[in-house]
Amino acid sequence: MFKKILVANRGEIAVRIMRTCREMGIATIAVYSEADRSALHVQCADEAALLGPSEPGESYLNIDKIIAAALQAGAEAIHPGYGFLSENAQFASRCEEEGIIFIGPPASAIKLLGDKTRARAAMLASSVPVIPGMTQPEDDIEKLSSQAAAIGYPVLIKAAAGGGGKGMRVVSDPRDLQGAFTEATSEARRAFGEGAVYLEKFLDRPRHIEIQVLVDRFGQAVHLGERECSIQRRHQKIIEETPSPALDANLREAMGQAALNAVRAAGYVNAGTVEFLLDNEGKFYFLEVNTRLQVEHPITEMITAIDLVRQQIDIASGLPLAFKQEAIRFQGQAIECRIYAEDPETGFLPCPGKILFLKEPLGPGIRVDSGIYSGFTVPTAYDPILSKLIVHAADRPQAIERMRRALAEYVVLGIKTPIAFLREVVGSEAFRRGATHTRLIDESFNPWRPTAQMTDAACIAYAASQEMPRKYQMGDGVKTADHFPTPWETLGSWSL
Amino acid sequence: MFKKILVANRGEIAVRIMRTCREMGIATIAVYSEADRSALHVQCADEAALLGPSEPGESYLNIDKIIAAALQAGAEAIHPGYGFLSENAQFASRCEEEGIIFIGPPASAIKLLGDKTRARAAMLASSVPVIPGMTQPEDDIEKLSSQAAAIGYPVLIKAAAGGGGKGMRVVSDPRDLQGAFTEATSEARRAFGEGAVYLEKFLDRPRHIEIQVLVDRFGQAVHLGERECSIQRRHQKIIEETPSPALDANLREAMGQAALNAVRAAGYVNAGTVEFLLDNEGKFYFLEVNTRLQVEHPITEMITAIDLVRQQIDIASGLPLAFKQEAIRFQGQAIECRIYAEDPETGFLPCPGKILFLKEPLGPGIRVDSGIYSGFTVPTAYDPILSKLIVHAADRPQAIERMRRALAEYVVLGIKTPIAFLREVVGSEAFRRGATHTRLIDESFNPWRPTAQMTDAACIAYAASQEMPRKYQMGDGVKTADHFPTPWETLGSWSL
Amino acid sequence: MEYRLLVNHEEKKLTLSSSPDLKKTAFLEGISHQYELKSIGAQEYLLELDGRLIPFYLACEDAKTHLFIQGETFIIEDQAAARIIRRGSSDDLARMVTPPMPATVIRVLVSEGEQVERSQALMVLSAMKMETTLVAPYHGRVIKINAAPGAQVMPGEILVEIEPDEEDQHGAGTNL
Amino acid sequence: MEYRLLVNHEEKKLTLSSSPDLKKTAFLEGISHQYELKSIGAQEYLLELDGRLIPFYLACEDAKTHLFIQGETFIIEDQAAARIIRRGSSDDLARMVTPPMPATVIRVLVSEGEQVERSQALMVLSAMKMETTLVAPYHGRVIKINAAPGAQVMPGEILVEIEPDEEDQHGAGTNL
Repeated sequence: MFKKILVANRGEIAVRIMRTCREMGIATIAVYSEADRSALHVQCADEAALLGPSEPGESYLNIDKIIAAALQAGAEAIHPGYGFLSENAQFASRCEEEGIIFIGPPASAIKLLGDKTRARAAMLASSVPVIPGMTQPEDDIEKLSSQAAAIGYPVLIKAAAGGGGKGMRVVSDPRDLQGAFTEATSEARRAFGEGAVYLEKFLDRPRHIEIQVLVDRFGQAVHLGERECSIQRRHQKIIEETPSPALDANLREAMGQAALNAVRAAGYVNAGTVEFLLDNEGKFYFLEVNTRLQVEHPITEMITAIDLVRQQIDIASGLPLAFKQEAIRFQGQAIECRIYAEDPETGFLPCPGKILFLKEPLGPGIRVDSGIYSGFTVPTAYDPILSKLIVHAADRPQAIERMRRALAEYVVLGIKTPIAFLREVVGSEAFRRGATHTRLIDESFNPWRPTAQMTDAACIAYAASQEMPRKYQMGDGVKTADHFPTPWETLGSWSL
Repeated sequence: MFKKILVANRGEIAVRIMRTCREMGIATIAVYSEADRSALHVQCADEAALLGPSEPGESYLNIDKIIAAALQAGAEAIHPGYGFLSENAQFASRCEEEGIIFIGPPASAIKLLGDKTRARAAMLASSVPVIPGMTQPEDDIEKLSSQAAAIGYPVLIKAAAGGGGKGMRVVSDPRDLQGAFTEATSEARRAFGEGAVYLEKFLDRPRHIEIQVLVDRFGQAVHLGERECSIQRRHQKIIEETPSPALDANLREAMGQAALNAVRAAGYVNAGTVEFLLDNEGKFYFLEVNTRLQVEHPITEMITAIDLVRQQIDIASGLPLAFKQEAIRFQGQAIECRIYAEDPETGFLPCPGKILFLKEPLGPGIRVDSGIYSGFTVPTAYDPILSKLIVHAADRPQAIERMRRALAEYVVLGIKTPIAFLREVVGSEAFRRGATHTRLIDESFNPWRPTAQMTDAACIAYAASQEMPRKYQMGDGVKTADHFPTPWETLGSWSL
Repeated sequence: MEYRLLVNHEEKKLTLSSSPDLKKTAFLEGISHQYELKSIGAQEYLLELDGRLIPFYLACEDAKTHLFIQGETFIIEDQAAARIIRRGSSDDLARMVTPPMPATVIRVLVSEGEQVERSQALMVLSAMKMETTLVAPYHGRVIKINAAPGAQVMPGEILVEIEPDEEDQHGAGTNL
Repeated sequence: MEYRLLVNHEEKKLTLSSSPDLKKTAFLEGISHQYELKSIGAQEYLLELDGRLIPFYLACEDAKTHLFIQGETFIIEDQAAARIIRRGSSDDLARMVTPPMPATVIRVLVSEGEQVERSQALMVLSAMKMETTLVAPYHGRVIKINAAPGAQVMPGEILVEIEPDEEDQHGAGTNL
């Protein structure tokens, strides 16, 4: 087993990885940028190396600097976390060249799965269902029409050169195909200079379901069930849960097997996540493989009691998987809410700043993976994730109430967070029914304003706190300058 | 379901019960003594009623006052927690008379199980194994000798009028019986004025194993596996775990069935715990039934994902059990450490006082059930339990390392706690082997001194903090009077 | 005392009755509420409002107070001038007649209604065995004296309320 | 600076090199350690000791400091007299020549070696546009002056160190 690991990441995920390292008796090296000198992940490590300025290219994305730090400190392995260099094949290769173990899949698998066309071809060759569609553009309306019939309506016309929704049309009725084709072609030509289009199956309000897999170096592979990640804003997940209310044991097994086929097709090793879209008829389609630890991995840990970071490290160090598929059991329901520094009242714009007060929820079935502390200033340079709140309970209704209780206990003052927003979404009738899809927030919670049932109580609370005699206000707590005015504040009317 | 519950307890267990009530949408009423005006359980409730002075008899043990508070606030039910009135049959009867539901077993079952002789007789009648022994004193050495042979050596001679170890002798060899009998009789006569003795089977370093059961009003009963509670100091548990390293599936099932027989024999309803002693040959003996929620109930919740407080409330409200025995599964390993305000260096003497700083562990597999906060003064009048730290992991070695990591993250300044002591016990070779028994701490960790590997670092840390320029010392945190002297501190040399 | 607050940009007016012996009452939009307040920590409080217990948490930043109560967060701006001592608002503070440390009142040198000059002595206090003098921060008229000789006074308590003259209005509200 | 500490009743002596530009060094029982210290919060610090990062937590109660470091808790008593400002020890504090607020030194009125009387003016500071004077807390001899005109000084910094006369020894150590 490794003696020392460098964690090439920051924030909550770096802290979380270091916790498992500590439990495994492995020393950790943090890396940090100038903006992160006081960050929590630096406090949790055994050693720390400054990479450079806050810009990711000068710090957390700088391969040379990270490799140099690892060599300098004598790290045997690097855990990349998620984001930053975690899916960078060049970084994985470089680690290999330098004799450092990259805790993740081989560079070849990252490369293959990062190329969407090659990945799609590999999946097709391994009988993993992919979204039906054409692989070449077509301008003959007759050929398009027969392709559309083969794919099955509704279909989506997409610009080959496209992006951003330009040249895109949903066609539900064969009679509308001609008109939509003409519009899409001309729109694409105006936007991209060329009008070529192709067809893909259109999925209406699909669910986003992903399967966690573990593959060791000896070809043994298991799946750890699904995660339902359909609740998204700005195309980014914000609430995840497992099991998914949309899966039964049969569908879970079918998707699990498809996920194992997908990673086997790519020569994958270590922890990975196979993402699928699931339509409302129970058909699922391969989307992509995330060749790293997912943000939402804790919900799988809650219902399986398996520590995924420990598995990653064990696999990277060459150990075989210690359990077989049939030993993996799922107990209860887990939900995760991501706590971002962002404002749900302004379309989730990031709001970094200083955390003036922090109190995290505690008690039965609660887990907090946090990268912040009271007094920490959230830097502007990085992803605004602050922490993740995860709950575990016997069943979905209990997990929902537990999440709502925990969110109500979670106090973050000084910056905007979506805590109150999440409480409302989790308590909504649609979420309770399990009727979640990727457009739920856009359709039902945007724009959003807090209900503010406590405004009057807040006014009285504020005013009462101002009237409290200073000597009582000290309570049992630390005496602060708020209570005991410093000479700066009080000497004004003194005769000196 | 109830709309409002009074929680007739304080500290961490009152807080923990209120959390589940909140998740169930049930309003809570806290009761508190004058010593607990600022206690955490008061802050967690929807309403609070002052009972009276700090003495338990004037507050938490005062049936009239608690009943009056419940009636006044319109509580439909009372949860007694553990300790205080939780096993008081008179209190349960009184609730019944006043039309308030007591969340626990019927008064008759509390009464029966609280009377050790009647309980033993009931167990014998239901084929629950009890510690073999005589029920009447005997002064004829011949009869004693044949009784000893029937019980099986080693036997324990006990004074009928006894207590405190007086008149007690362990006899392993039949040839020593006569001499031991003479000694014990005369010692008992000197101590208690009468020399009558009887015999009981002697268990050498037994394990303390208990089985959690749930029984609904319709006679359905399930067991939720065992808890191993062998690590004790001052005859009180301090570390508990489940599963027990001493049980296999067969023994678990046998003990589970015995536990269900035991509670059925007593006409039991609601959550209860059947305590057994387990000898080193795998034989188990009924000890007693705890007719309430146990301190260590969270470890069962961790491995079953079942909320025991929710089950208690559901059963008390008349709901049938929602699951059968075969649906209950045990996942992973859970360990609990009790954090007391006590000093392991002085034989665990209680050390109440003010908590100057508190930081609780977070992250994967950690649960903290706490009754304290930074600035809280732990009252002297009550049991010195502060909180419970519970961990859950895939297997026992991982749970041990997780507990050690979590204990190292747990910061309590201002009062003595056994945190460092617990870290050492959990990391000891005996604990890792699972070779735990009720005398482990007395034999191997008493007296105990901290290893203090960080003394030099502590000196440097202290001195460096004193040299830090004050303006830097403010960091990002709250400015406190430690940094910014108040006029009390600084005006001395001013010319005023 | 009267409060004019901006709560998440919405204006709210309320009045608290401040007699220490009576049950505390807040009047807000025509409704009266009974309340009690307990301080738990430096930033944590427990409010009992019409019989219901509500913990809340406060943090101040510049002129804004962030307040968390029952899962909701509010940003409160106090529209009344410098009612209380707040870190950083030294200009306002310099204009308040309040002791810089716990002290005992020795002599009161002015009476209600009296006109005072800036820097005129108002009250003599004793603290740490030293006598010290509170002076008027600006020209004005004494409208209220809140402490008599022998009283124990604390930082933050306004001991002498002075209505400033026209030309000396800055930073002084009706509550000074 | 030299420290004499009682750590869980065991006596420890150490010396920290305090020149701000050099690598910081601690000498303890014949061994020298490189260290850096960062303040994280009001009671939380991060120590880098010989290349290893060690967070620690402090709380003061009376003359004792409770310190938590890597799972171990220490109670530390500082044997040197009132080296630092500590809440509650007002007797000692009243005897230190330190500014009560951030200020600028205007004039130094004494020189090293000079004999001073109790209450004799030592230094004039400016803060909040007011001039204020630091005076000698007891009779004695000025052994060191730590600030020159123009210097920015902070509460807790000892600006003038005075060795007390025999009859005025109470509470004054060599470091005053």
